[in-house]
Amino acid sequence: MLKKVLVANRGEIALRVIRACRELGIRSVAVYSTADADSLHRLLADEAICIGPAHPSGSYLNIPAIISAAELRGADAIHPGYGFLAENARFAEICEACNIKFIGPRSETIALMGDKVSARRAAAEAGVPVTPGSDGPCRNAAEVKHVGAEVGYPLLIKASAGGGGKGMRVVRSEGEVDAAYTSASREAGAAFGDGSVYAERYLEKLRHIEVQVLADESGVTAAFPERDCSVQRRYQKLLEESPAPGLPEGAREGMKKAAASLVERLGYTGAGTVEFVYSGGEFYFIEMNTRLQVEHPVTESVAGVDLVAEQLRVASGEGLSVSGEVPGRGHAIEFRINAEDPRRGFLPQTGPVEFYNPPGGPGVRVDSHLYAGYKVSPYYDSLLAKLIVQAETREAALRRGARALDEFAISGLDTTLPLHLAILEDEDFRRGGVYTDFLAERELTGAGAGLPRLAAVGRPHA
Amino acid sequence: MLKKVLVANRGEIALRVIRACRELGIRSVAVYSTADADSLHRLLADEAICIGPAHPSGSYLNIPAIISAAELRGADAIHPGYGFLAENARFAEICEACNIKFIGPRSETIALMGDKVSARRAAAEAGVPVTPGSDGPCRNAAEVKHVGAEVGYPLLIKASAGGGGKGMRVVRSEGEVDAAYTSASREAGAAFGDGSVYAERYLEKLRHIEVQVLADESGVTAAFPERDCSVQRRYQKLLEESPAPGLPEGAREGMKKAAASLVERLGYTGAGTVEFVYSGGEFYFIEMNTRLQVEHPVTESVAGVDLVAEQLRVASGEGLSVSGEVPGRGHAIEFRINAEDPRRGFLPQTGPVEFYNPPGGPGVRVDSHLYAGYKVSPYYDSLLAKLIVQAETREAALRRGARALDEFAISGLDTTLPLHLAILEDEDFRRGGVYTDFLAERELTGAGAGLPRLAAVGRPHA
Amino acid sequence: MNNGGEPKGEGKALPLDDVGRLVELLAASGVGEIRVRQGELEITVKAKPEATTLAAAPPPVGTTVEPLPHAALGSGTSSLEARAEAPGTNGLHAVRSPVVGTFYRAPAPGEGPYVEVGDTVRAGQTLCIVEAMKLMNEIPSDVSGEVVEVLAENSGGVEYDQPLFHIRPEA
Amino acid sequence: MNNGGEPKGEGKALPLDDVGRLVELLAASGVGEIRVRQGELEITVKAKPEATTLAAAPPPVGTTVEPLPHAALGSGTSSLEARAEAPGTNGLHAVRSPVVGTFYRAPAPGEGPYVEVGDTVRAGQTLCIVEAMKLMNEIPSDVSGEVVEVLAENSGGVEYDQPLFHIRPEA
Repeated sequence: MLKKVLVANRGEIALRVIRACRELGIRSVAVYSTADADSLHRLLADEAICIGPAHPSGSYLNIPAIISAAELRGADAIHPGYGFLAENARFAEICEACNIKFIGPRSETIALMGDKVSARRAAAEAGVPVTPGSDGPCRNAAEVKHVGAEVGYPLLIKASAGGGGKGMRVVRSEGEVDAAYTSASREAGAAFGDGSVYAERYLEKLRHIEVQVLADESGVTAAFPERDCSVQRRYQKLLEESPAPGLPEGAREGMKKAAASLVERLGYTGAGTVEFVYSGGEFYFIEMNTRLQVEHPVTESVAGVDLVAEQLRVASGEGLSVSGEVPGRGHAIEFRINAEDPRRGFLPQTGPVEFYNPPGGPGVRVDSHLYAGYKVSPYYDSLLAKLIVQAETREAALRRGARALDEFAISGLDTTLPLHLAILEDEDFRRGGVYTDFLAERELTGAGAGLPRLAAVGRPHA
Repeated sequence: MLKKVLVANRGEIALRVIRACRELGIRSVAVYSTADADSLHRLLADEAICIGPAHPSGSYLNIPAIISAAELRGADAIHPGYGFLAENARFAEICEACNIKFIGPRSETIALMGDKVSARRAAAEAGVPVTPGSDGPCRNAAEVKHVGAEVGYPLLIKASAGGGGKGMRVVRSEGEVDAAYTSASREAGAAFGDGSVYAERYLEKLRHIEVQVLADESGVTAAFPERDCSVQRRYQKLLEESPAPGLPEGAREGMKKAAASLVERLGYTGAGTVEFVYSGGEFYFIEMNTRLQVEHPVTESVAGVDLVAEQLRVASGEGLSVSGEVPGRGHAIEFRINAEDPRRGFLPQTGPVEFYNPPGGPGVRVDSHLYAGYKVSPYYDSLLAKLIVQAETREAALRRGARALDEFAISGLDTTLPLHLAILEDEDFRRGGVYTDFLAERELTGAGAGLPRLAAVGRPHA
Repeated sequence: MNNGGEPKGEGKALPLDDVGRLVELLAASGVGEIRVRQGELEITVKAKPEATTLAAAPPPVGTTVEPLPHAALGSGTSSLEARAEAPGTNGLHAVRSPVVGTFYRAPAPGEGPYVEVGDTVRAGQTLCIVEAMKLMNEIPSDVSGEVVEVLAENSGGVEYDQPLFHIRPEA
Repeated sequence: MNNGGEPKGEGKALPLDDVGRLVELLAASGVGEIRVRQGELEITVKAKPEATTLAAAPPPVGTTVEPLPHAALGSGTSSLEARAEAPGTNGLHAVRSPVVGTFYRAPAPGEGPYVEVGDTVRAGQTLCIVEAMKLMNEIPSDVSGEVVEVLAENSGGVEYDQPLFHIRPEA
């Protein structure tokens, strides 16, 4: 087993990794920026070291500082969490070169799956359905038109190096191709330093479904019950659940088998997620995330498996504790509580948390770095807490979610808590199987909708 | 389904019931004393009503005030929680007379099982092993000597109406009987208004094992994996786990079957617990608690069943969602966090909670009414929080428990948190199967033993 | 934002200009407190504590938790709200309900109320009935004086400790 | 981190310039309080409570939360502790490490240290090396003055922002 792991992250995910380390008897080293001196990840780790200033480029993204901290403290591995350096192939390579185990797949795998075009090709080679479209990058508008002639319009032009909707254009007819190609390529070049784009059929009413996988170094793999992450806002997931409501058994099975076959073909190690779109009864590969995801607790709740502990075991050269298709029990939902005001365009909120009351009781899990008095800083992402509820049925999980959100109080700043309560009251959502445009299509943020009762307590004059 | 339930309790158990009501769509009415005006149970219930002064005799034990509150608010049922009026047969009877559903068994059942002599008899009639001893009360010292001659010494003299060790005497030889009989009877009379006592064989190295049961009105019953509650201090449970470590399969099965047969014979309804002592490979009935118990979450965690929801369903005339021997998964442990200083004879602590950080992450459940700023009052019992951890194996649950205790911070007053960490470090406890004298026999309360790290944060000068 | 220490000055003029400059300095700088003492003179300038929003939030440690519960209620069902008003009703005494139950102003249906606003009552005189579990609890006044206001609604529910009447005690 | 103000004492007029300098110092430094007393003169300047680490600390409303974040460390690994000590080191300037790494006082093994206590250094002069990932980072002094103390151990690890030297700046 690993002896000492440096956690190259902050917030709730740093806590998550520190917890798993402690349960396995591994010493943990927290790194923190000067803005995070009072953060729980610093306080709860076995050791802590300040690596740079508040701005992430000088601290949580500062590769030399992190490697140097790992060497100083004698860490034999680094867990990157998610975000920051988690999918940075160069960072993984440097770790390997410095004889520090990077907790994740090999750097080549990260690089391969980080490029959308090569990832698509790898998926296709593993027999995983990909959206009909170009085989590789489209070098000019004419190649996009070829694709259009073959698979039909509307088309979606996407950046090879892309993510977050940048360098992405919907093209409804051949006449729109030239302008869209030029602007997408320019935007991709500006955002990622790589202007290459590719084209695929644009699917409209779609759901985002993904499969969590694990693999160890001896080639044993495991695929978990699928997660439905269709409730999004501008490609940012807000609520995830498992299993996906109302999905045909064949699609479920198909996605799990596809994910397992991709992982096997890649010689993957560690935890990863294979993401699909599901539309019109068919599923297609979108991308693979070669890291732990924010929503991993949903899977932990239904499967009863500690995914971070599995990551640590695999990184230690030990075998997985599960394999094949891991069964689930009941239904789990995760709510992301962000420091954003859903009534004002999700404007990020900062400042001190005054009253803090996380929910408790049966079937409730909270992963959060908050405490009363904690100051939410403007330097990092807005995720404050993840609330995960689990129950025997989806209906019971929805009720438990509403109950838990209702007693979740974070006063002093606006959060997505009321939005989640409004989502739970929405009829389409309750029925299950909403599309990714669910939030764009409705006004769930009206004043007074789903105000948690204790949050109101904290702000009596509001 | 019931429409509105009045919760005749306070603290974490009132919250527990309010949560279950909300998840089932039942309105909840909190009652509170003037000392509890700022308590979460008042704030989180759908309605709240002040029923009396701080002292429980005027509020939480004030039957007319509670019934009057239920009538005023139109509650169709009362959930008594545990303690206070939960095993008061007269209260149950008054509820029945007022056409308010008492959530628990019939008042006769409460009365029958509340008397230790009649409970023993009922158990024996159901074929449940009872400790060898007198058939009924011993009317004089001579009858105790008869029992001694029959079953051997040492003997235990116990109050029929007893509990909490009052009116209890160990007799090591016939010569000690006269004095012990007189003093036990006098003490029982003073404590319970009923001086009758009985005698049974005194078992020494014993474990406290209990079986949670459920029964609905149509006679369907369910028995859950046993709980081991041997870690006690002066008959107060401090830590409970399920399943009981190292128990022979035959004993497990035997206790579950015995519990089910008693419940069937009693025509029991609702939730209850059949308590046994386990000694020298044999188990014997001690008593039955005709209510929800503090440690019920241990069973909820291993069985995946919401016991309070089941109580509410049964009280609504619906059927149980489980039956027979309910299987468990993994291992669960509950730690009672009390406002008591284990280093000073468990001296109760009162005052405001300054910093409060309940643990989070996977496999962790917290049931508590605390928040930062909450004032612990001297009027009620010292239970502040219940921490329940669950994992696939006992070993993993122990590690998870240590991890969670370590991040549990309650500053401003002393608690049993460090004692629990010390228990988890004890070799005998780790091996499993300790006897009820476990805590009496060792010094786990020495300064510095198992100090949770964040609790230290809250008290920098300690 | 206030100054403290009223320095006696013994004939010397108060250095108000100095204090003013200190206050300006404080306000401009965002500093929390300035104190200057020279010989017998001491000047202290402190920033106003940012307590307003804080105190409204639940946790207040060891201090006025009062405002919290009221806001929580929303529904206006609590006696505490009325209690919070009390300090404003100068010199009035509140007679509170000693039990949970239903409030009746008259001894029986169809009869006139025990007391009306403007009546003078003696300590011990029955003001109303609060019925709990069919038991009619006569509630006496605990002071002598004039009935100024009836605070509960006839036939409505009252909580323990809820104010029922405001009485202006005899001088 | 430092105090300023050389209070004049005796004089009749209040030393407001000195106070002003203290306030500026306080605001710029992030220090919680400055108090100067000389003879009969005493000047105290405190930061607004919520501006310091205080507000970052857990809840205690209205009481001294100050020690909390520092105390949290226990292990003594943080630059914050050194920083907390700073207010005691009157008039001294701390040169801090801009990187995480290993602290070396000499350019190479076997050679003498760049500077010794008592040396006078110029701004820009190399004081030490902090090695990170085999890269030797020469750390220059950011002030001119006298080396008063070496705060880190040779060949030991240093954090970002950890004080390495105390320099008494030239007047």
